Amino acid sequence: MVPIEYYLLLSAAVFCIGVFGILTRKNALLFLMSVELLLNAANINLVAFSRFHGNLTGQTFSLFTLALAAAEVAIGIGIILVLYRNFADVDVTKATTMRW
Amino acid sequence: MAYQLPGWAALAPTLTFVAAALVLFLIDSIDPDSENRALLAGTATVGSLVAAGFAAWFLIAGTGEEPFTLYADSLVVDSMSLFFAFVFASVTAMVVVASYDYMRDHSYQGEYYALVMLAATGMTLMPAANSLAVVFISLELASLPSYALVAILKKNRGSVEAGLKYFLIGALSSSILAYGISLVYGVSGTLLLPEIASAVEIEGLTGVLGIGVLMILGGFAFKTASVPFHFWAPEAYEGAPAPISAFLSSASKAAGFAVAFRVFTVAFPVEAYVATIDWVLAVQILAVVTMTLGNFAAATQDTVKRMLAYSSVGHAGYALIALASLTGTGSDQFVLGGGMAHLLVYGFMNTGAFLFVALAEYWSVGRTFEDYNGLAKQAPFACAAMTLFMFNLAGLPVGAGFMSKYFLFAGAVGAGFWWLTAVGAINSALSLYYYSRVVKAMWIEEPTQEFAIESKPVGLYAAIAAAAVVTVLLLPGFGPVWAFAQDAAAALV
Amino acid sequence: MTNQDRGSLLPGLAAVALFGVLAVVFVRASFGDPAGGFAGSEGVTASIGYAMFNIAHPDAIPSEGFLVAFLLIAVVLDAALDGAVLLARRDEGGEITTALRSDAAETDTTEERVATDGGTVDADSDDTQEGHN
Amino acid sequence: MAALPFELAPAIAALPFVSFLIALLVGAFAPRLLPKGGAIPGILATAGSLVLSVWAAVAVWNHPDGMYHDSITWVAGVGDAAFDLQFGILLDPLSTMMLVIVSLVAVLVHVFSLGYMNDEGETGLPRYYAGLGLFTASMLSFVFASNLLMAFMFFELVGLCSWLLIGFWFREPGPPSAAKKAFLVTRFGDYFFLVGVVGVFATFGTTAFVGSESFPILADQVLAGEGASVTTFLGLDPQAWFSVLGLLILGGVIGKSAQFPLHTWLPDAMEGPTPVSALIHAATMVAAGVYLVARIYGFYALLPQVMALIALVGGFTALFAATMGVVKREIKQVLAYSTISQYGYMMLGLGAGGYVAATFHLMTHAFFKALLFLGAGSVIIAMHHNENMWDMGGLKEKMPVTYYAFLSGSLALAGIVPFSGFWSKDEVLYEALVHGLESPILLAAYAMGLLAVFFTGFYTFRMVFLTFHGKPRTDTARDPHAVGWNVKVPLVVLGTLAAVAGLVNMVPVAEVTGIHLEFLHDWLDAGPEALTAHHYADLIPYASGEIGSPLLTVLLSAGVSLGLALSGAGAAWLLYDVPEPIRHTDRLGRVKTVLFNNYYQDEFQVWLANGVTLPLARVADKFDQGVIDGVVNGVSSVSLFSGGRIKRIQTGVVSNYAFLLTMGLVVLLVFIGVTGGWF
Repeated sequence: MVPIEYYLLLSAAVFCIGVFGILTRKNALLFLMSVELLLNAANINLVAFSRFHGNLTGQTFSLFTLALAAAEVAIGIGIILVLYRNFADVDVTKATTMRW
Repeated sequence: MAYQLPGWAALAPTLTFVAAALVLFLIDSIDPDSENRALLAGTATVGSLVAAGFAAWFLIAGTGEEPFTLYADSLVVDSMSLFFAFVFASVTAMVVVASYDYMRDHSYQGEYYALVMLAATGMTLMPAANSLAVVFISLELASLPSYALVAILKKNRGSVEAGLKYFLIGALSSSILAYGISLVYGVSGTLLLPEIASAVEIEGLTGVLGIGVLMILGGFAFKTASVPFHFWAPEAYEGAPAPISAFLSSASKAAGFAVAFRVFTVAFPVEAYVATIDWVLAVQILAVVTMTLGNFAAATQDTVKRMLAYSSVGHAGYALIALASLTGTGSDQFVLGGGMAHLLVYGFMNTGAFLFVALAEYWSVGRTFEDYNGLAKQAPFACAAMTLFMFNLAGLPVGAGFMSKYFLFAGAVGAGFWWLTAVGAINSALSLYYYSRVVKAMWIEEPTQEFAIESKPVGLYAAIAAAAVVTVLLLPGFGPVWAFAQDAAAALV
Repeated sequence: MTNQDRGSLLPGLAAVALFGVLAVVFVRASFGDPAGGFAGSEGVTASIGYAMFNIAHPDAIPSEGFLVAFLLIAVVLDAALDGAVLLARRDEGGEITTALRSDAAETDTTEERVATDGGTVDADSDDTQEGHN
Repeated sequence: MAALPFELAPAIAALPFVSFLIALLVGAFAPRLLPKGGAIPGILATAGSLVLSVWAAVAVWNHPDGMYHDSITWVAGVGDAAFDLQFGILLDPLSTMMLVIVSLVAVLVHVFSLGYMNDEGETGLPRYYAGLGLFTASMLSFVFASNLLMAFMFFELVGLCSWLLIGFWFREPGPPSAAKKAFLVTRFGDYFFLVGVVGVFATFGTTAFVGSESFPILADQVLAGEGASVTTFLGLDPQAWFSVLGLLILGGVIGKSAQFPLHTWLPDAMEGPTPVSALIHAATMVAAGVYLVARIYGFYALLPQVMALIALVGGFTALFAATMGVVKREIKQVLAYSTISQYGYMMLGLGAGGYVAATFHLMTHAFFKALLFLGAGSVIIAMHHNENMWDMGGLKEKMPVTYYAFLSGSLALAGIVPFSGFWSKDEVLYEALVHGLESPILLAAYAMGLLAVFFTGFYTFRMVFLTFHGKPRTDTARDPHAVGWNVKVPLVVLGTLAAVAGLVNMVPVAEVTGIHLEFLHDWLDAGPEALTAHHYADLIPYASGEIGSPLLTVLLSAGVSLGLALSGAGAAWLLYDVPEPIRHTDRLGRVKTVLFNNYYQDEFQVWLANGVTLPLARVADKFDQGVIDGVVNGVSSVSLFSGGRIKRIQTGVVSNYAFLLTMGLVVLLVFIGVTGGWF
């Protein structure tokens, strides 16, 4: 059986790749995809630990996390649409009318 | 003899909000182009007032004295969750009443009120959550409608930009929260808060658990707009429609604190964690940084709404003192109660202040301090109320803002964290500077422009008046507030 | 669309640093022995079903109840849908046109002013009264 | 069932509050119905307060307990760390005396305002009288507050009223900024006070002033090693922790009573209307700080280090401010620095263990300084609101009532026998001397206070001579505006009081003749046991010394201070009581010319004035304007500047936010991880 630490490292890697994407990409859609990575890193943990602890709490919760990710993307797409209509771009670094 | 209500009836405030949202959906789907603002705003107002009524009734009747646990322990209704339900419902009521005028020519009336109701549903569930699963989902339920509400002025660049930033930082923060939850689950094997406290084996897993705890703290810090998770707040509060700014900075922030209070006191008790995972220390750092950054940045703003936004960040720092002063001893109840009482009072005074900004936007007064010059000549009542809110936010003894801040500070000193109080007091001194700028502009300066104030909108005036009256009345009436806040805190420690 | 999608890679160092911290902690963590599979004769899928609806079944794999979470998710999806449609819908002159249309480079032809006044007005708007930023 | 005057005690504060409401509401909705812009309700209300205060004082005197104390619980304590918050009224000799002073000065200032504001055709009168009413109500409530928290709340409210009233002429540039400065500087002190109040609650569980459960009594018991223990913080022993609390409360006192280094707001506050200066910035609000120390004297008397600090601050402020008074041009500026200096004397008296002496000086000062401000107001009316003394001169003949009243106040201020200021200032200095003989710190404070007497005499009579003597130097001074009865009556009343109020406590005379003349001492000794003067005297941590015999000490002390006051006044007489006084401050480089041409009669005194006094005064003034004021302004600009830097991290680019957020999380993880030993 694969030791639990390997799953943890995998999830940490996925999480940090997601964070990397958020920090270095300007495209809002890529931002959304990176958020998906972040949530799925959590799901890896949940499923792995569910097996580790021998209860289904984690697995069931991971299903809810997936549903939430979908809901978040729905709202995100909506916001990106209005962003595009107002700024004619989906570059998240363009919208800087408010600062300081 | 007495008829025993079923257990789920204890969730009445939440259920009322859901029902109001469904009724609004129904109205909206029957007549999608409905211009009947009174019906929509009225439904939402009735919903929030009924919810507030339920919460108050349960509180007074002592429903929460023996905590109810419901649905396989995933929810708990006690005096603390009811106390906060009352806070959210009162703020929501003021916000929807004010929105009646603010959103007067706007499309999407039905959706607007429905989303407010749904966000309020999420908020009322947050302090009642007894499982990290429910914590996460109810937090999302409070957040997702808020993203849409912030961006609802779809042709206004500020509103859209605010929505974008709020959403992006929110998505990142909620992912961090989810990851933290997964790590805590990994160490403890359960998501139920009381069981986490008992099941955790610290041996060998301190680091994993510690990362989990701090990531959960980060998720809540986003909700409460605490540094460094606060970056969305100044923009979101500035860009959003002002009633939504009021809603977010008062109710949503209080919800974040409520859930943080419960999770950290129940699942991660201080005594067991102080040596290895000193989250109290982390919260102390956050509190000091948040207070200082919020107040210092607020002092240099040119626009009133953004000043209020930063001041709201500063106030998050004050409320964090309640969490930062926990020691696991007898003083916990006092300081937590102080934090809760402060959040209640803050709910009224801060909502009132943002609603005054809403009124100014309604009149197209402009947004800088200079634009407010001489406004008191045209609208003395509203300006008097705004003056009251400003002085209360600064902690002058003209309303309950003084009392609650005083009790919070007293609790921190009582717990031995006098230096947190000292930082808070210095920041309060600075805050007076920028609050008094508003007062000075309104009452003392000469007008620089002609105001085109044709009407005095009833809804906005009613909401502002309600906030002002309650803020003042809570000064003599602070006794009951304090008693309820102490009960609520006693439910946790 | 964006000409330059990639920003500076420098901020990515924060992600690397985060990975460093996580990896150090995870590698050094010593988990005990795993529980060794699931107890209970029902299948995983069936057990998840029981867990979602708080059904106590003697043979199910143990799990906490998720009925509240399930109901809440329903409300969340409802809210998300409502919010997404609200934002994506385009209305010109009161007529609601197709949501999620792809020709997003449109210019706003409506002269209708925004009723309320949320954020900073954009610089080239004709709103002269509020020149401050 | 308490006696009727006690039952009516809440009305003492409620009456001015009603006048505030009348001025505010009627003024806002039906200004025409308001007689004299709100002055009449204000006069009636404060007169009512005066009557009730006097009645309460008489009742306190006749009461077997010597006090009246009643309170209602406002927020009841819940839970383990329970404490109650109470609102209460405490009437004892000290508070009733203060009530009489405040309401008396308030009545007179209201009457005077008829002449100063109404007759001068000011606009916004309802706002003015509303401010005065609210101020009087808050001040009276502060005076009879029965616990520290209630006192703090009204302490804040009087600050708020001061802000409103200083900024009354908001259309000019000066007053709003002065108002803001006054508010912020006093608030800065008040936040220390707030922390102190919180600390007192956390330590003792009560903030009551009186009763067996009051915090001074508890502190006394703890230090004496009897009674219940209390919670202390910072790992300090009770003595040290109580000193910290005392210092925190002292922060509020120093701000409100304009002591060094938080005194800078008071001279600026002179931008307000002159009657406001008389009421708030001379007689009452500024006294709140000193009164507070006297109110909880039982607590301070336990803390020798804090007492010594109070004395030092007081002595230094007395000297520092007095030297600055010497170089001011505007009549109100001189009075402002003089006020700071005189409150320094009170602090010196309190710090030196002279409870009665300081209270005595508080009383006489309230009368003669209110008088001087009102007199200055009368002069300002006459001079068409020109305050520059160099434009005056020769007003003696034109306005004799003002002149003689002002002279009475000046003699009292300078401390010339037998005017009131002599007796009280002498007693303060005497207390500092006898205790200072055993304590070098107090002796230093005494020396500064003594030196300040000379400067006081000098600036006081410089002011009198420049204003009233010599030849008129401008056309306005040749033909001044007439003043009415409503200006003269308050001047006459206060002029009489300034002359005779000192007779209530003639300590030197009592020592010499053996006749019992210390009536104020008896009065302050009549209250409940724990609040009496001799109880405080028992607690005082100082030993007394004497020079030769007690009688000799008294006479020496009185003689030296009187001699210094007379020589200061004499120097002013030589330099300024001439038909065409010269700006000696501007001629420092030409001392010789001055010496040869004008003042060869008495080179020594002129040298003293020109060679020592004026340079010293100028240095002090420079220090105040440049350094102290600079620091106060600097703190605020540094805050604003760093605020301006801090907000720059909010770049507006959301990717940067995500970066900072991630970095914040990483730093937090590493920090907590290292402290928790995860790695």
